[in-house]
Amino acid sequence: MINLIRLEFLKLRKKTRSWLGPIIVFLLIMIAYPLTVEFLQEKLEIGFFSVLWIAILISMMLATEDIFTEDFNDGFLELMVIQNSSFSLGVSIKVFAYWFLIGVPVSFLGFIFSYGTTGNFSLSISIFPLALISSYIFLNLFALGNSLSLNKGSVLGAIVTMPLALPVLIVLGKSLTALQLDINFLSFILLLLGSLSIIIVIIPLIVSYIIKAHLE
Amino acid sequence: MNNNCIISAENIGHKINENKLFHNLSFTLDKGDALQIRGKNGSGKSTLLRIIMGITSPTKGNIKSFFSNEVCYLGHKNALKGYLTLEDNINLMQLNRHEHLDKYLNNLNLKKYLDVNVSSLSFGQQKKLALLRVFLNNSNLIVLDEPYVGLDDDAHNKLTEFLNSELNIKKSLIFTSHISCQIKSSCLDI
Amino acid sequence: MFNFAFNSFNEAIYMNGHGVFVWSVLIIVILTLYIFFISYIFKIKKIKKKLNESN
Amino acid sequence: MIKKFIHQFASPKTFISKVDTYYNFIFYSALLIYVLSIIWGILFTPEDFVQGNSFRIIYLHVPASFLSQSLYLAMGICSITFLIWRVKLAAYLIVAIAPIGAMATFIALISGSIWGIPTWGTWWQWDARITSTLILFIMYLGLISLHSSFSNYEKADKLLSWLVIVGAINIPIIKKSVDWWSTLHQSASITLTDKPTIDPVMLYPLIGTVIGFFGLIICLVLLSSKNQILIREKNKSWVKDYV
Repeated sequence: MINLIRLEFLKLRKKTRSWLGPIIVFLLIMIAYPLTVEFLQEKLEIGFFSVLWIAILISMMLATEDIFTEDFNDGFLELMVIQNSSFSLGVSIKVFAYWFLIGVPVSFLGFIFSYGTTGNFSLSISIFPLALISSYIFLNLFALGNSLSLNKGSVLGAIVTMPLALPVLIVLGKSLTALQLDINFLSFILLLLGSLSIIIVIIPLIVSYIIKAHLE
Repeated sequence: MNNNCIISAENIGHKINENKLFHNLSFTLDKGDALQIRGKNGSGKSTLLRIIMGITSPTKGNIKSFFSNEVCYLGHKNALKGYLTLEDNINLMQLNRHEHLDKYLNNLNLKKYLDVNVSSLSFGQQKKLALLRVFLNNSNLIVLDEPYVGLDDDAHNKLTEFLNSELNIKKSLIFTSHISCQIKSSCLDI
Repeated sequence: MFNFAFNSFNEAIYMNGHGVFVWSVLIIVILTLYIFFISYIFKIKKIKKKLNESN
Repeated sequence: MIKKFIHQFASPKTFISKVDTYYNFIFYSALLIYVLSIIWGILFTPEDFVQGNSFRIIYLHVPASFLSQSLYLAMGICSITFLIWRVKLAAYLIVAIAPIGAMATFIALISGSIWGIPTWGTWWQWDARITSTLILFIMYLGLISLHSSFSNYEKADKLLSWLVIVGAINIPIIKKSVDWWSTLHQSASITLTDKPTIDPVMLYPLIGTVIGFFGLIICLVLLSSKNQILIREKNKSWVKDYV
């Protein structure tokens, strides 16, 4: 299994566009945001977190653009299916690799940008775990979308699975309010962690069924 | 049914969107036997291979397989990553610690390309690289889809020789090919 | 229970200024239902015709 | 056992012959009930003293929004049936229901927002129900576009039913979370959720319209699934006999 993770990283690391692209898009959105607020720079933090969550959502959507497509096109997925080892485990390892190379840096950048914008260190440091968990959830969901629309273009998959990601956005928005008012912030983290633990188990299973249906 | 049987198919048929590909196919494959599947373009040779490996399920009939470890499969898509070097691709196939790796790299004239990106290799060289998976296999059943396409005479002979030696040690082989070759095999026409 | 709610026909159309909303919704609902029914009946006819020709 | 039972009764052939037998009866009785209840509701019920005459939109809006959710539920049941027992008819039904569900959701959204103008003074509110209905609408559109993008129907059926199931799990979650979110941003306007206690005089025609609309939608589903069956099974011998 360690070997599988290593190989997945090897593949992803060499595909610079796949992992650097989403991070750059995230950076660009974060830079573009203050430019749109014109001269009222002191009111920057009002809409900042909404933009942050949406930027994470968009960059995760871009990250999963070809998560399975390439392996599907060159026949790698077929080999994975006929191997004896569990296919859904392979899927979850893949998603983990993507999260580690894209989700984690994006979350860290989110922390830096929120510290830069709000100047509130304790608030910004709490953004970090929220971003980590939510980016993992988004990656799982969009991986599902990508598997559904394999080789039909990534936009279709994104449209189809975007509604599934909306509850997470709502929870993120609400947890931020809880953070600012300093009330039971921890329960939101636990809620997100709970849903993440369910998603981590279920999504790779469903994705493996879907990919098998594709290969038929 | 004897113990030697690896795959037995009874009256299997397959159709896509009501288009019949083939129907009422029956065959058995024993250990140490080779089966060549012949047929016109679009007659469903590749689909039959996928049914044998269990990726696709037949729409009619049933197929039983009795092999224990995984299949060694090489299809039209050779599962190589163009943006990785040859060495990394061998890593990816998990063959990098194989004892005979060096021998076959020399044999197939691939040794000098180890640092080259696979996308800059020629088609035949890529095919040879993909065939490494076959040469270094450790499974009882080898399934090949058009293995001879794109190979030069040298590699062609080496592959035939290798497959014959595998059959001698009681491994089974299923392949599709247009050309007749020097492998002692029974034929299945679809 | 079955008393006509309005004094005159014009009043029923006008509905104290709310008529425009009620009637427009009614028209939209009827129109969409009508379009869907017609389109499906038409599609089935087309398929049957095509199948008949091929027979 | 169950599989055999389902397969026997869910063959497209028997389905179509049943549709042909009962279609006219369902259609005309549903149409009669619907038209009568609409006339009753719009012209013969007393005016609501809070909302005025615009409350009469309820007779058009409520059946549609009720159906928009039940149709999704029906699709979910069909997907499970398809994935477990491989009943082809269930797959045809999923594909047949999706556009009609989108239509019902569309009617619910449009009639709701037109109703909103006189009662709330705004045609859109990011209220829990409206938002989740909008998301439902988008999901229907996504399902339709997903299915239409595949040329291999059997593959498309499988993928579609997986998506329907995942979406079905998600719909209560969306509803719950949106509810939760809108309580924080509580607005002063009247929401759809706190209904005025409805008078029986207004309730009876409402029940009538729901039943009538339900019947009409069932007719649409029957037509659309008949269409789907004819497309998909056009090479079968029984279809040639039938036509």
